[in-house]
Amino acid sequence: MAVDTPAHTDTATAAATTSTMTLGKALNAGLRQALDDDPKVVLMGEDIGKLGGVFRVTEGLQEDFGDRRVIDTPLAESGMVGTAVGLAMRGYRPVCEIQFDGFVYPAFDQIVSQVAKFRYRNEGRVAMPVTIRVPYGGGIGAVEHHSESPEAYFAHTAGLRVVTPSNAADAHRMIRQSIASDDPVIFFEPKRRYWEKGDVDEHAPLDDMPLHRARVVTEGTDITVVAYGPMVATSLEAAGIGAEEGVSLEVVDLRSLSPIDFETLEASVRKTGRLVVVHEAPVFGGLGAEIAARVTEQCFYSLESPVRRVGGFATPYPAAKLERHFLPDADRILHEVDRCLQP
Amino acid sequence: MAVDTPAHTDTATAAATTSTMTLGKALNAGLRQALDDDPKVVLMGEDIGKLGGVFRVTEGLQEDFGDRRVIDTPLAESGMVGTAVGLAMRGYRPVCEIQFDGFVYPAFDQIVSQVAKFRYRNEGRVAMPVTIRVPYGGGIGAVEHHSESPEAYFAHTAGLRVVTPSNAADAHRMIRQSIASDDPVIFFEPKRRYWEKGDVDEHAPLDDMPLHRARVVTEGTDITVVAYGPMVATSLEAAGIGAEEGVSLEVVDLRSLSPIDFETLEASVRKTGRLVVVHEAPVFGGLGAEIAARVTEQCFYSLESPVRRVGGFATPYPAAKLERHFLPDADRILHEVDRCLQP
Amino acid sequence: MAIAQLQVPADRLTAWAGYDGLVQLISVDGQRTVGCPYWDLVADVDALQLRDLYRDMAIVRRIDAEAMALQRQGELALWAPLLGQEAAQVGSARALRPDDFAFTSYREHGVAYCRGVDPVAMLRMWRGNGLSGWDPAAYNIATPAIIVGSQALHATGYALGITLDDAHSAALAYFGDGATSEGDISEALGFASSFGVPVVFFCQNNQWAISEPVRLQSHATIAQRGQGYGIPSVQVDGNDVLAVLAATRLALARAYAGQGPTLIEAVTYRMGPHTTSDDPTRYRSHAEEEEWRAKDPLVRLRALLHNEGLADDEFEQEVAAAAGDTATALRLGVLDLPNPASDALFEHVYAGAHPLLDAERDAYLAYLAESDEVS
Amino acid sequence: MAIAQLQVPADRLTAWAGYDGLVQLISVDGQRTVGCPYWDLVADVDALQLRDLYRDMAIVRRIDAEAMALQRQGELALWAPLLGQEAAQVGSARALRPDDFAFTSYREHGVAYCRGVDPVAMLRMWRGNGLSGWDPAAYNIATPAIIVGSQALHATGYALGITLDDAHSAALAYFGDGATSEGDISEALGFASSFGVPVVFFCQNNQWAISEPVRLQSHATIAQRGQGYGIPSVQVDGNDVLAVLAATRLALARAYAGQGPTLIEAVTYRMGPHTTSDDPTRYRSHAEEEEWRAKDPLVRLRALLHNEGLADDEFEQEVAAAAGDTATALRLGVLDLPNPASDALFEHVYAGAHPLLDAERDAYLAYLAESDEVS
Ligand SMILES: Cc1ncc(C[n+]2csc(CCOP(=O)(O)OP(=O)(O)O)c2C)c(N)n1
Ligand SMILES: Cc1ncc(C[n+]2csc(CCOP(=O)(O)OP(=O)(O)O)c2C)c(N)n1
Ligand SMILES: [Mg+2]
Ligand SMILES: [Mg+2]
Repeated sequence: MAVDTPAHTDTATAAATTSTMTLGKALNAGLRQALDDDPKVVLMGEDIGKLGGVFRVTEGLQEDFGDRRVIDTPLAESGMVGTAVGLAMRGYRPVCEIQFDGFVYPAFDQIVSQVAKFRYRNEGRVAMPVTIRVPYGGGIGAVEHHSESPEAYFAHTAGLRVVTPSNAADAHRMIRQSIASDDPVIFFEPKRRYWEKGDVDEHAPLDDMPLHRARVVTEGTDITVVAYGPMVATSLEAAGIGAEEGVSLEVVDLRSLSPIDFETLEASVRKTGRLVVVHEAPVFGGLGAEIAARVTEQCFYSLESPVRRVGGFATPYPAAKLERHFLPDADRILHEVDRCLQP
Repeated sequence: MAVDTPAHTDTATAAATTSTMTLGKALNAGLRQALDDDPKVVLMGEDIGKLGGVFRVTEGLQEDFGDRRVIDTPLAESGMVGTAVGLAMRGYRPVCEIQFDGFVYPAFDQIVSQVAKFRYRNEGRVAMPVTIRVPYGGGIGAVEHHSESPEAYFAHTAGLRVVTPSNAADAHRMIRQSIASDDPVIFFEPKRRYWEKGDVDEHAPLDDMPLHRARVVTEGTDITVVAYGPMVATSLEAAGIGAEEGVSLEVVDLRSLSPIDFETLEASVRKTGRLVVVHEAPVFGGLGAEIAARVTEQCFYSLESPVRRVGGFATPYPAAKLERHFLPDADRILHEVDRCLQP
Repeated sequence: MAIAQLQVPADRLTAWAGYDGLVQLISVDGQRTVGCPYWDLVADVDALQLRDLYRDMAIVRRIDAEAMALQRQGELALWAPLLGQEAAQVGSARALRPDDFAFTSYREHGVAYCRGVDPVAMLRMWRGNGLSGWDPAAYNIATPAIIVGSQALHATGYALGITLDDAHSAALAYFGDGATSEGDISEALGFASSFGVPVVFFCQNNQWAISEPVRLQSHATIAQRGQGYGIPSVQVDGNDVLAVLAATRLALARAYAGQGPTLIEAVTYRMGPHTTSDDPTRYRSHAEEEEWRAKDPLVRLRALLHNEGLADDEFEQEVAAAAGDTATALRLGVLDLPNPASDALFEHVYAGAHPLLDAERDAYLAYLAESDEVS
Repeated sequence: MAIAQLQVPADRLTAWAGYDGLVQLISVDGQRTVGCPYWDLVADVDALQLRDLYRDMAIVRRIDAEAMALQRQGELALWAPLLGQEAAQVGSARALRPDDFAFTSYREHGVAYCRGVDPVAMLRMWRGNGLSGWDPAAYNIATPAIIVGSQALHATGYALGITLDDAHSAALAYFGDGATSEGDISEALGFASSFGVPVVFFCQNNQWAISEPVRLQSHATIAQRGQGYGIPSVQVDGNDVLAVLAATRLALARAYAGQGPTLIEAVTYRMGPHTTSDDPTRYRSHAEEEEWRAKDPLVRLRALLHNEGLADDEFEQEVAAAAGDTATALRLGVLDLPNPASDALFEHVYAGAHPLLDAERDAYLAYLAESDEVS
């Protein structure tokens, strides 16, 4: 491993301004800031160095921080995550990039049996501050294994935190919070939103919005629609159409999938009396089931109709020309909204 | 690989009698019958040959069928399952044994990305009749990774069937049905029930009870308790105590976890108006969420109280001396039953 | 256009001991090399067959170029070009008999071509019309594996099936240099070695795994890796079609004879980008690309043919015409591929009945019909 | 009781080329071998130190025997005995410096002992009182890995951290012969080779992985496996404590000097069952067990000490007493281990706040309190 002299970027002196950037660039800036803030942060992944990752999320970082901070690993996901575990034991804060959602499974054992369980096994004596970044979801016309939504597997795994931003500002804040967390975080990036722009205040304090908090994105009165990651924009689109048609949707962006901020969500449902859950993953056994089950249990007597779920079907992710049928869109969301409103 | 001349056991001439055997022995007899019935059936696993598996489920089978039918594999679960995929492509029906639940994760990629998706990818041109046997669940005082209940991961994976017997007769029938199925089946064996006895009719026709059907084990009127695998016995115990206390529990044994026989379950809930779901896996994101969500959606106006779930906590499986707190028992089930009845 | 099968004599097999040098039969300037102990394995390859090999390689290159063009024109979502790897793919695939079975990754269009797969069927997946394009059993080649390394285990299992059938054929597993880092490749080598099954591991070391050079994966050669499992392993010049054919024939003959697995490292170069989404200028030098351009496998075989007076203008025109016809048919066929019907989404998930999926399909199709009425 | 560290001269390191033979310094009958080029690496081991090594091995064997007894008496749920592997474990662990870090599987009680872990802490996990027993950072040894092979990657990552710290220490990864089939071991070898990090892979080839003989895992030696990754690898007599010490010292010296990973295959034998749940008579012969009993590592070292007049009755009594004291303390300590409180179930899942888990804990503890009132 060659030693590069890292050219630290000086963010501290920059003025605290808000700038517009894509979600992908916001992640890049957040990673840069994390590398700047803590010398123990190292990035690891396939093709994250010179190439800057296949989505360019790590673009320029190896050049600026050197190949001891931004490390291209051999092509092996279990190897990458298992190595990150050892780095964490040595006091580092590794941030792994899994190239696409479908390639996280070779690392499943190291994630589920090691990353998630290390602290518990060692009764708090060993911390596992590992962040695993996973671009996920469909809608980009990709070949097989490039459009998976595996979040339910990880949310069901105790010991992990699972989060996903839906916009640039959250991407920037949440990636830094995840890296700073002493718990392992599976950080799902909504790949089809990488190019969507938003305002980011790079110097906003980290603690103004805790990592596990959900956010009401649009207030509404008739029904709550809860979504996360790529489906937040789709739900907002549905809310827009709904508004034109005289239906008032309250959209909640979950942000954290484990733990889930049921406080915020249930407050919304108690107000609207109805809930639709949206995600890309297959409905059967998906995270929507947990949301529906728990909200129903807690808000049983406030619910005016059963919680409905919109999501993928009980099929593998299909070929690109079929994905528009698989993926929830505003119409399908509104269809379920209608069913809730006129049961 | 040495060639043994297989000493076929002649079951065809035996009289159709019912005999009492343990669940483990019933699996052994079912595997034996499958090996007898179809020369394309091969068993693969770690230590399944001379040792007969660590639970002795394959005891005597290598001796009788030879080491070309009952194959000890190198110590690698991804290798075992990936090799089974290739065998299936060559026309075989491999039956893999994963030694303990916690060792299925190294094979997760081959299961989720290959076994589950092969047929779909190839548009029905390739069948994947692979059965993967996984002893699962806790209650045996084991060390870490030996008491996991990972069924929700697989149930959320389209392309797989997931089943689990709760008694000897089902074990015998369902293992043969799973092997005969042209779909891949994840076959979860309730390891702490291996030694429980039941009546098995080894010559019962296979089609009298389809693999995906749930079964009402005890009829009741006040509330439905749905469970599967190891928790069926626990639920029956609760029903017994309930009966003494004047509460009538209807216990449903799910048997198939993907697909789920909601027809049978919903019929029961429509009758009782209440439902408690029981499993060992952590409640959060567990299969109970899907059951609660769907039953609520379908039976919203028949439900007199919200569906309640009893299961493990959002912790890794704990040390042996703590597992009695983690595992649902009859008391915890009855506690939730009470909460449903007196909301 | 299959290359006839040479019967490798039994003593030739037992003489196998892994060859230490790089197997090269045609030098970079198109001369036959002397002294390499693999010549006997291609002694039967006459002028006609050499020309067949050249034609295959030229057509395969043309298919690749047409696919690149189709992608650039927006007719394919993505393409992984094989440019530069024609000799490795044609030389190995032409060594196969019909009852052998090939398992490939996403770049082995040349192998699929040699197995008889219609190029239109190959492009179907890349156009997004399906997740694959052909019936594996019809051509004895699996559809592409995208999870890097996964297919080597499938090949090993298939080979185990061959052994259990007491058959005399082989499985051929293709994978890249990057793939050698994945645990699945190691487990495949281990299982194959342990079971002694008839599988040939054919690694196209094209120097790059996207942006990662092969030295990042390991400090030893890939052939050495195989030896670590007790698997006879050899390095061949992957841009030399005869060397590849010879080494593959020997490996297959070992497999047929029950002598277990072999590993072949074909040293070649990915002359194009990783896929149409890639930009190699970010990570490799023009000089390196030029260095390998000089070793172009087609140029080399053409030079041999010319040096030996086996190719004239007429032949070249014939080949160009054949390649052109293939490309035209490919373009027409691809543009003509029927879009999948919406209910195809729900087909072939399960062989048996599945009430949940049926209900989902019915509900969705009803919803679609309803929306159609509305709109 | 740490063995003093020999400074391995730099030219000794560059002279490393992997030793072809089996490194053996003490013959089975307790004589020093001649001609093995590893003697210089233990030239400093004097009578006192030889006796220290013997004492370590005897105590470790006694700990193991006591644990077996405790399990048979129902005081432990399970135990994985190390019987027969004392030389491999003590010889390697005594080569470590305090700032090196060991990663083990479930059988390396001898390693944990040498790192200073209290035997009572070792047995805590096997009694079911916790999932582990000590603070890894306090002794620089991780708690046991039960997922076969997983720990080799952790060691490699830790070694990468050493490199990033510009430190001069090493990680030592212990694993078994069976583990070599797992993809994780291969990936660890690959990453270590690629990164050139200071990790020593120490494989105890004890001939068996539960019921599977080592030949089922591979047809080559495990040392050969390492060479396939370009990692210098050596086979040592794992029942010869000096050979193990010498080879580990050399490997560590390479690591400290920035020369990257080394693999050591210690050829030894699991004289007992896989665990207390196992019945080896089902799969291996008495004759085989007898054959290896003759190579018992303790008997061998004792023979050397006697042959060289380094041990007398007094010494043996001292060792027996020390072992006995350790066993007594162990038994008392184990029986005295406090049972975990019910709320320990919910501790240490997360470092930060977790509302769901808090709610679950509160509800469960309330339920427990309620049930207590009722009953
Ligand atoms: C398990 C997995 N991880 C990552 C990827 C993403 N990926 C696709 S191709 C590739 C590089 C493969 O390199 P190599 O094996 O050398 O084959 P080549 O592309 O050169 O033919 C990577 C990293 C993948 N498809 N599967
Ligand atoms: C991933 C995984 N698969 C299977 C097991 C079950 N298992 C525990 S120990 C063992 C054998 C290990 O053999 P080896 O590596 O030689 O170590 P030894 O027990 O001989 O010390 C097996 C199969 C496991 N613990 N982890
Ligand atoms: Mg490559
Ligand atoms: Mg062993």
